[in-house]
Amino acid sequence: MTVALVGTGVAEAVSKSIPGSILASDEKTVVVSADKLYPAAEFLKTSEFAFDYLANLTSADYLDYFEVVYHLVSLKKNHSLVLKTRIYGREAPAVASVVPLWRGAELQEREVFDLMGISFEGHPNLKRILLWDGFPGHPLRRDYL
Amino acid sequence: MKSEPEQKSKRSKDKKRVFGAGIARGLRVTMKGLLGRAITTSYPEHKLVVSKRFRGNEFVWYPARCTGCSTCAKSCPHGNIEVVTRRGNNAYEVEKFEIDTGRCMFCGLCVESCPYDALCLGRGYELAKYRRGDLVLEKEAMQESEKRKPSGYFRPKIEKTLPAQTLLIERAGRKSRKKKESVP
Amino acid sequence: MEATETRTEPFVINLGPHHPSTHGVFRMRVTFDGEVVVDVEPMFGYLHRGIEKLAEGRTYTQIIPLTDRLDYLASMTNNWGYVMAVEKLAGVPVPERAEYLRVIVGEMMRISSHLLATGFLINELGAFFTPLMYMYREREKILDLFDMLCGQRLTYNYMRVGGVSHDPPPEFWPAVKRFVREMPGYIDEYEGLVTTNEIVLARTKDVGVLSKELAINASASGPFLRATGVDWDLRRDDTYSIYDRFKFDIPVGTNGDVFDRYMCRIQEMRQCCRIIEQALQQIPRGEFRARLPHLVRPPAGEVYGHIEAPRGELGFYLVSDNSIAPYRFHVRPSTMINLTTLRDLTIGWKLADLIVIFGSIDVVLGEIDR
Amino acid sequence: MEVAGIPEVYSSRELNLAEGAEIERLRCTATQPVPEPSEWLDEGDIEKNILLTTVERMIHWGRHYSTWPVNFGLACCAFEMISLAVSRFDISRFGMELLRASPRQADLMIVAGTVTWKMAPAVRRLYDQMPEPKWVLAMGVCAISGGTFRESYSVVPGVNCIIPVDVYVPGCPPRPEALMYGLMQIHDKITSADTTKDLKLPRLGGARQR
Repeated sequence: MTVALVGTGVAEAVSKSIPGSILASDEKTVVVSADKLYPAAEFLKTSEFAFDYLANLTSADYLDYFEVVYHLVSLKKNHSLVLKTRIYGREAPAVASVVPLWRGAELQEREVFDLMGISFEGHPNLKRILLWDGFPGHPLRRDYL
Repeated sequence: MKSEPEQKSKRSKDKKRVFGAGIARGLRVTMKGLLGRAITTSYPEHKLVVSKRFRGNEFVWYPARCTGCSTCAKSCPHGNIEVVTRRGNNAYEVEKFEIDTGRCMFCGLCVESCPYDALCLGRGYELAKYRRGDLVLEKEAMQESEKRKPSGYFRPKIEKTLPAQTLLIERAGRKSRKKKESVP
Repeated sequence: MEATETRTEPFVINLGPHHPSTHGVFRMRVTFDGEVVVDVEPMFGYLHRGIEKLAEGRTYTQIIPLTDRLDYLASMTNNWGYVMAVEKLAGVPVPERAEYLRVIVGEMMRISSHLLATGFLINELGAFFTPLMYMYREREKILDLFDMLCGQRLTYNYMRVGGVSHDPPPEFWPAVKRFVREMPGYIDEYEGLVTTNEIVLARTKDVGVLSKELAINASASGPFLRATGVDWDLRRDDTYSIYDRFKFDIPVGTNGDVFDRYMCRIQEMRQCCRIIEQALQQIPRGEFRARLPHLVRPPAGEVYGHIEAPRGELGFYLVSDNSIAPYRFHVRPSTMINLTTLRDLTIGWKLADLIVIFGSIDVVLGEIDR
Repeated sequence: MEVAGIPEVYSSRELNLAEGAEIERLRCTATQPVPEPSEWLDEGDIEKNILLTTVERMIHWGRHYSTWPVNFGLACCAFEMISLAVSRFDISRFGMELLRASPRQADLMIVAGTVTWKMAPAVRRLYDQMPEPKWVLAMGVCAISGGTFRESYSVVPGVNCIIPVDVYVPGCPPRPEALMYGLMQIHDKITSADTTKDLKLPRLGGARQR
């Protein structure tokens, strides 16, 4: 059975290593600031948490901010964590890509870019995936149509 | 992968090869197929009996039971059912009851939600049409008739009266010991 | 490719979107050097139907038919994954009998899906349509049983939040028992015809090898991941439903090539039969659907529910704002993420191998594009 | 798509943009349903009976027993179509031996599944590539009207916006038998069609001027 790690405990460890990266944390999730996402993710992968498997990457639009959600799993230790980041501003939201850490993010980040309009800096091939070039807007945003 | 087939293939290599053994083996498979019971249904002549709960591509509607409450229209995932009612004496009269079977996905949620058992799915599936407009079912095209029978989907009373379904497993399965099976 | 001076000018071939070997409307833009693949660019979206957006405007019950159409070769497991996520979100208890029914139909769905996967794989190896005829024979039996259960052959809409929609009719049980009894014999038959076939071995052994590290890094899942030797199955490692009550093995490959993926699927089918047999013995009588209000209204919050679908980890990410429709509905598509490594698998192989490697990943476009 | 030493003719980016432009163009133009080719349905009995009797009947007889469908699976319905082609419901019995992979060898297009705008130019092109005379069967409600995905931003509201449809088979997906019934409707249509009209020849006997 995969153990869901308590977010507050992980957040402490992350903030010790990367000060000022944690925005919020509760029992299930850790929310890191968008500019510290990559180091925080790198820490989670390489430290004793050993999150080697990115199960799911998605995003949600809360009108005030966009949330990018990473569901991390460690196959070795069989535990999981929900990592989140928040991006404020609706014009050209951007966050660092985690493809160098987990290749599995490659297509999922492209999908988020296509449907939600969040660009990932450092992605090797960021372009539309499901819709065609020239499609107006990003359909999964709440204010689309 | 540690697999038996690999060992098997080694074994078969070790065996002394007999000329024509492969062909004989192949022919055995062919003969088995030839002599076994055919599973193909010759459709227009022999029709399979569909399931008792079959969700056919038509609807059966009982005007006497329908109160025009439009629960079906609300539960339809894409608003495909159009109900127009008029106030009659002491009850609503259904003026228009229309389902576009060219759009319906026959999920059965409308049938499930109907509180008066007034709407059933049909058992017919031979409903190909030459014109798009012919697929829209109106009141008259949905009432029960000799050709249009209701299905037992979410209607256990109707389900009991329907004939048993043709199962391929009984037709093409290997011979099994006849044994009384218990129903869990 | 030792003699570099004989290299031809590379050319680009569009495989798909209409191509019989791409399992639907998948498209690959492949660059060839002679017959050798130099570059592959998978392109999706030819079946993008906007299910995630549509779901935001529908109630929780009305989404169930939409999930049928995601991975249309494994509709039952899609239903299951979705209703499990909603149950987790709303805290709805599920009756025992419903859990057993879900396991039985879920495992039957897995058999049916793997049958098609292996059938098409061998089809693409060149055994045109004959193996598919065998595989379809058994698949039709399963579809018949599902038809009996819920009246449709492909899109079932069987599960509901808090149970299943129907109790099986009495004639369902002997048919399932008979199916489970006969199925291992049929699997032997396929193996006799295919597994030791020299052409199959030559075309699949050591073709399209995926390493363990890359598989984990690229978030591969399902038989595709297990064939590389990673022993990871959500049914055991993140037990959901009642899988902890059954004894079953998880077939794991060693090499990560096409043959291992094929063998993983074949052996998984045998394990499915074992699980169904145990479930048939243990299933209790009783309620099959919890009594719930007509409209499910989960409390505000979010949930990620995942199950082991035939093609890998199928996840549903739901955000609720305490209304009757989800605020955000996201599907983690298992096969799309498996396709991340398509480029690594195929470069250096020939066109014919590209088709086989692609077939061994076993994609379903409804799930990739959504 | 870069291979060292050889200049690219078109970049991936350019190709994608060109594809997007074509999709948008089709999306802007295909807004109204194409009327069904069904004028023959309204023909009177007398008009139908004045034919180039024997030859025409022979042609139709041959044609309707060798309608080859193009193997064109789009979504869920494709698997019911394959069910139709394999062991249990064998369409070889109707002389439809194989699902042809190439549209150039086929005369029937079974549109099995949801047509999205991204796929629409390909559907249109495949239809154009089929030799005359050709028939189109819309299988399943997604192909007929967009079905449950009709209100989606990326789905064509019915394949009849792009190509004329001869027979509509409702169902989601229809059973193989339902599809077979649709195919038989196509056969009926073929046998009662008017060859001379297809061939654009002056009619003999002067029964009717078009």
